[in-house]
Amino acid sequence: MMGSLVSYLYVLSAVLFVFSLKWMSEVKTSRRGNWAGGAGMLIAVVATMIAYKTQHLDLVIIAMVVGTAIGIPIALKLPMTAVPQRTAMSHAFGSLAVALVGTAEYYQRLPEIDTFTMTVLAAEMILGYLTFTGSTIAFLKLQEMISGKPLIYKGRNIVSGLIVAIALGSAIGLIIAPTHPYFLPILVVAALLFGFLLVMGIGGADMPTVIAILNSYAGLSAAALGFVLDNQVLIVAGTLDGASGFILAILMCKAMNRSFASVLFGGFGATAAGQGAAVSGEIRPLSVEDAYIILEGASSVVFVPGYGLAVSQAQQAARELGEVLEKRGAEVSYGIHPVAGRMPGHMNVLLAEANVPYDQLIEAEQINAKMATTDVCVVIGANDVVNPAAQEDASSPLYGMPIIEVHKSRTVIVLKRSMRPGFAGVENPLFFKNNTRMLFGDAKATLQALVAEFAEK
Amino acid sequence: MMGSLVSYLYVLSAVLFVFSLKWMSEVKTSRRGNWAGGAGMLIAVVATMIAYKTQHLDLVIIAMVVGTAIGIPIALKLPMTAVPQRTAMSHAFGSLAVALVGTAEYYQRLPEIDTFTMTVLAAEMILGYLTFTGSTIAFLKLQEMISGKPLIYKGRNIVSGLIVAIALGSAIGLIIAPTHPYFLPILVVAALLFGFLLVMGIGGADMPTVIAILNSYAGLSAAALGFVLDNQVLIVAGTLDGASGFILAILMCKAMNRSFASVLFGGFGATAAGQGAAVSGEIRPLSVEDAYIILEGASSVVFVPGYGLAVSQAQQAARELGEVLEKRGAEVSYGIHPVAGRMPGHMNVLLAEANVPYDQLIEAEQINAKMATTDVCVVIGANDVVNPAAQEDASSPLYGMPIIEVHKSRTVIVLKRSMRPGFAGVENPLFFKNNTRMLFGDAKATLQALVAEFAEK
Amino acid sequence: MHESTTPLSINLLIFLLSAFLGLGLIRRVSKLLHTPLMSLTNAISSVSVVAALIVMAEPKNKMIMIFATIAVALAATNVISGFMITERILRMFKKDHGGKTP
Amino acid sequence: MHESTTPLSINLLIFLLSAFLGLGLIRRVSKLLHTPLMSLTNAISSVSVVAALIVMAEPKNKMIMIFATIAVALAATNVISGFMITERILRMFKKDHGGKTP
Ligand SMILES: NC(=O)c1ccc[n+]([C@@H]2O[C@H](COP(=O)([O-])OP(=O)(O)OC[C@H]3O[C@@H](n4cnc5c(N)ncnc54)[C@H](OP(=O)(O)O)[C@@H]3O)[C@@H](O)[C@H]2O)c1
Ligand SMILES: NC(=O)c1ccc[n+]([C@@H]2O[C@H](COP(=O)([O-])OP(=O)(O)OC[C@H]3O[C@@H](n4cnc5c(N)ncnc54)[C@H](OP(=O)(O)O)[C@@H]3O)[C@@H](O)[C@H]2O)c1
Repeated sequence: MMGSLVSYLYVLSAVLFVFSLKWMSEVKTSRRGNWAGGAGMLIAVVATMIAYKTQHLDLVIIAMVVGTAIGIPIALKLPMTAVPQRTAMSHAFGSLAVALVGTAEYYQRLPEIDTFTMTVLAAEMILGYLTFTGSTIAFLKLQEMISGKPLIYKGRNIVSGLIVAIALGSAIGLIIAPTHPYFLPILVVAALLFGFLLVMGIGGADMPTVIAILNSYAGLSAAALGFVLDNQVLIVAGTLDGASGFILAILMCKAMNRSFASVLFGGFGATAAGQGAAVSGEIRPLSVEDAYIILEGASSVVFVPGYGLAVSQAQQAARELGEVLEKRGAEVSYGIHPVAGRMPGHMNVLLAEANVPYDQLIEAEQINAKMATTDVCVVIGANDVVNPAAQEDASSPLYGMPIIEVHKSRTVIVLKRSMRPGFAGVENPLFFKNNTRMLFGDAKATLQALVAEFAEK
Repeated sequence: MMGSLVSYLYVLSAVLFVFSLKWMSEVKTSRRGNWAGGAGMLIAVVATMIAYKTQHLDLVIIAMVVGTAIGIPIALKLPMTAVPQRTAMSHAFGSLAVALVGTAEYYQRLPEIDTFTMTVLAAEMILGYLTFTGSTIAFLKLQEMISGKPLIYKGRNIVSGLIVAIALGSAIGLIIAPTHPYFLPILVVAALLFGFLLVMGIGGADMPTVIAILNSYAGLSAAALGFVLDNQVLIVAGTLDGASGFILAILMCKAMNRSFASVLFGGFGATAAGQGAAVSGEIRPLSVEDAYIILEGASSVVFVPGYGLAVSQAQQAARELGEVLEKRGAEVSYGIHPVAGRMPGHMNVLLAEANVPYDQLIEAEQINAKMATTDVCVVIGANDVVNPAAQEDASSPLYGMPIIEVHKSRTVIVLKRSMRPGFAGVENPLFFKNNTRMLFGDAKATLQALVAEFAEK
Repeated sequence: MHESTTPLSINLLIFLLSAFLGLGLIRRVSKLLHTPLMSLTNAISSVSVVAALIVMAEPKNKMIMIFATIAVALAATNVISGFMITERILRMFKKDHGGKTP
Repeated sequence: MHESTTPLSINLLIFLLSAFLGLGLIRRVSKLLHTPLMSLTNAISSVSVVAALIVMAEPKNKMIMIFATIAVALAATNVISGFMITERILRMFKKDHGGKTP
């Protein structure tokens, strides 16, 4: 009844994973949380190696060395702007691992597999393989190695439906006749294909949500393996991970005012291509010198960063300008929209990288409360998240999405390269407002030029 | 591997208990939460009766009928002011049940009891029996059938220490020699005695915290039985309950600015008898007519209820006065201190009983923010929770406790019967402030007289 | 569940998960509801009736049977009165003047 | 844990408790930390390395062994890079100008 030492190590590991997430809730304890997670993982691995004495220690060691050799450079060299892509890539890795284990376990158990095990294994393999191709496509799209546009063709729904039917059919086949040699390969191919088509069919703007959902799938597959292998640490850790992806996806949907279902089943319908009322009017471009004069006289400035900040790697330059303004007595803060950039928390990470203290990073609601008394808003490569159509134009696809209300400040300076729309492909009436000035050019170059202006004078 | 139907019923029951607490977090879903809890209990009982076909169905039915026959009248007739006592009493019932089951299980298992089982059983019995006498004393104190004063005598610590030693000693004896006939009776008597002395030694003011801790013990004993009987529904429900008592005790301690340890080990030291700076000055008594005139001219009134409201059952009268004032255009709200009364949430329940809508019940922090702009505060039988010594007098035992800052409003009218101090036994400088008027008399009678004044004019 | 014995480590895991879960859930309960929360958890803690029923299934002697029977009666009292009082208290909470409970 | 099989109902209970717990915990994570949260959970999800190690312990044939070995390597990559990147990101969060991480 007392069980083995190993089983207690598993309990310890599970508890450490719980603490890991608990501590992750605030900055102060977050690093401890990360270490707790690492310790939990180490203990789980060691316990497993003790409990299941492997016949192939050499292979295990080689595999781990290879994994470490690949993992360390990724971790050290990765630019912060590439975090979304790397998350997608690692989901691809993780889900492939899960899928391969599921497949291996299937062959291991043959020829006797009970119905329950086979059902869980089939579900696990479908999830695993579809997450693999899906994450790979997400990676390619985010890395802009393929177009972010949703792949739309006639009969798309029929094709997708057919593939799902094949995948489910072969799963049922496996459950009825686990030893039949054809069902598994069919299942694998169908799942791979489905993942591919699913994510190909989703527009770039939904990619972060898709990644969160795929994260959830990866966790659930691990939990499923836990059921098959009767391993509780897999169940606990996998489920915690599944919950995390799920919640993040929901939060993102809320921040974008989209229904969860519309993303979840996104593969079956194209992202509403931007329409909304046509916007026209005069735009007021600005030179760097004029912008300098406006900023020089401002006593409160709010920076609103968006995806363009990441593209042009302008975080350092933004911080420098902020510091210059602060030294001249202005109050400087950063308004962070929850879905600015390409993943949740993206802007926080980039600005933290540039040494902006995190108490200057203000969430949308709070910064909006201060907008009316703000002298200048500097929009750095943000577009959709400051689009007033979300509040003003009921026909806009963005309508209802919470935004940062820069248009309510006294003056808005928008830093971008052109009049091209943002991720959602929607026109932005902000650019035509009376209090808006457009400062065209690469965000980083523009910011550096502004800093230079201040240095000169 | 699929297990029996009963084991799934247990899982369902555990999940229902989780939902029960989840839904209890807000008023809107709270009734659903209560029903979920009831359903969880019903399922657990039914599943157990299916799984363990009893030889004594007749006895089970008789016991349940008796329990129901006692339970229903308690539930229906209990005045809301007596809720704290009833909680104490039902903890006494529950812990006696747990203790008896533990004892029965001990005899059932004799003569072979492994060390682990015996350890858990011994701990469970100690917790159960001490909670029984402790809760009984708490009940008697709250019902004022015995004095609320802590029982203090010379050598108290030595006696308590001795009894603890005997209880632990006999527990160790049982673990080493489970079949020895004397250890169990000694353990039972020592635990009973310890619970008695523990709570006798604690002052009335700490009674609610003690009840919460005893609640926690009752839950933990149930969880311990779950380990012994290998029953997961007991583990889950017992642990949830244990967590609840624990958190409530901590929240109460915070609200009273006392350390958790000082209450937990309260039995070994008397509650700091109220001292603090001597207070003197002039008090300004008021007649009902004068109070009428003050209230008549007020445009914002905050009622601050305390234990005296419960004693005099003045909740209806308070609501009536509130409505009269509202009809005359005044803004009326109720400032609720977390430890006003004799149990957490006590005031909320009483006022809800009197049909005060719960959005008029404002928590301490928020109401304090409005104090400076409040015309009149009517303190209805509250004392400690409005004692400004908590902020002004570092030598006061209440110093540091968050209070409702009625003294910051323009005029304070205090309804109480005398100048006697409140539960903590500390003098209240509020009564001597320039803006305070004392309106002596039973709270209910006074409020009714005020309502009558308004009706006449 | 009574056919086989679960390893202690698994029960421990269930205990720990429940404890974390309970601490998180209770922390989020509105202060408004602390009294009904106490009566609800009080009722839930009488899940020990399950333990009493198990012991009563095949008692070895009279005394065990009597103890368990008393325990069932006591726990049943708590269950009934606990849930009913909670219901009574919760019915009192109303949002609007004279409005009905939601 | 591998000596005996746990009843499915118990594993289901553990799954459900973990799910409730996870939903509660993640909800409370500050928005500031959503990116490191993603990389952390990404690393944690590679707990599947445990599954790969179990399968690899006594593989019936070469293919199973190869699959499992690849899985270990992939999962190990994620574990290492996941925790390290999270650490790197978290080190960047500073409260004061030029101040050190707490
Ligand atoms: N963060 C998330 O978690 C998340 C999740 C799901 C969806 N999304 C979606 O992603 C979008 C995020 O909005 P956003 O406002 O951050 O970005 P956005 O709407 O995509 O706009 C980015 C803007 O940056 C400009 N830009 C690009 N490169 C630049 C450079 N080098 N210098 C200066 N400007 C540059 C672009 O304009 P030019 O080309 O004219 O320069 C573009 O208009 C939203 O639609 C959101 O719904 C985000
Ligand atoms: N609520 C909880 O969860 C909890 C938990 C732990 C401890 N406590 C303690 O309990 C105390 C609660 O503070 P509190 O301000 O509510 O009460 P309090 O400090 O005990 O004062 C109650 C006051 O009501 C007056 N009173 C009694 N009967 C009355 C009647 N019929 N009509 C009018 N007035 C009457 C009493 O004065 P007269 O005798 O002069 O009338 C007394 O001063 C605090 O010390 C708190 O720490 C509460």
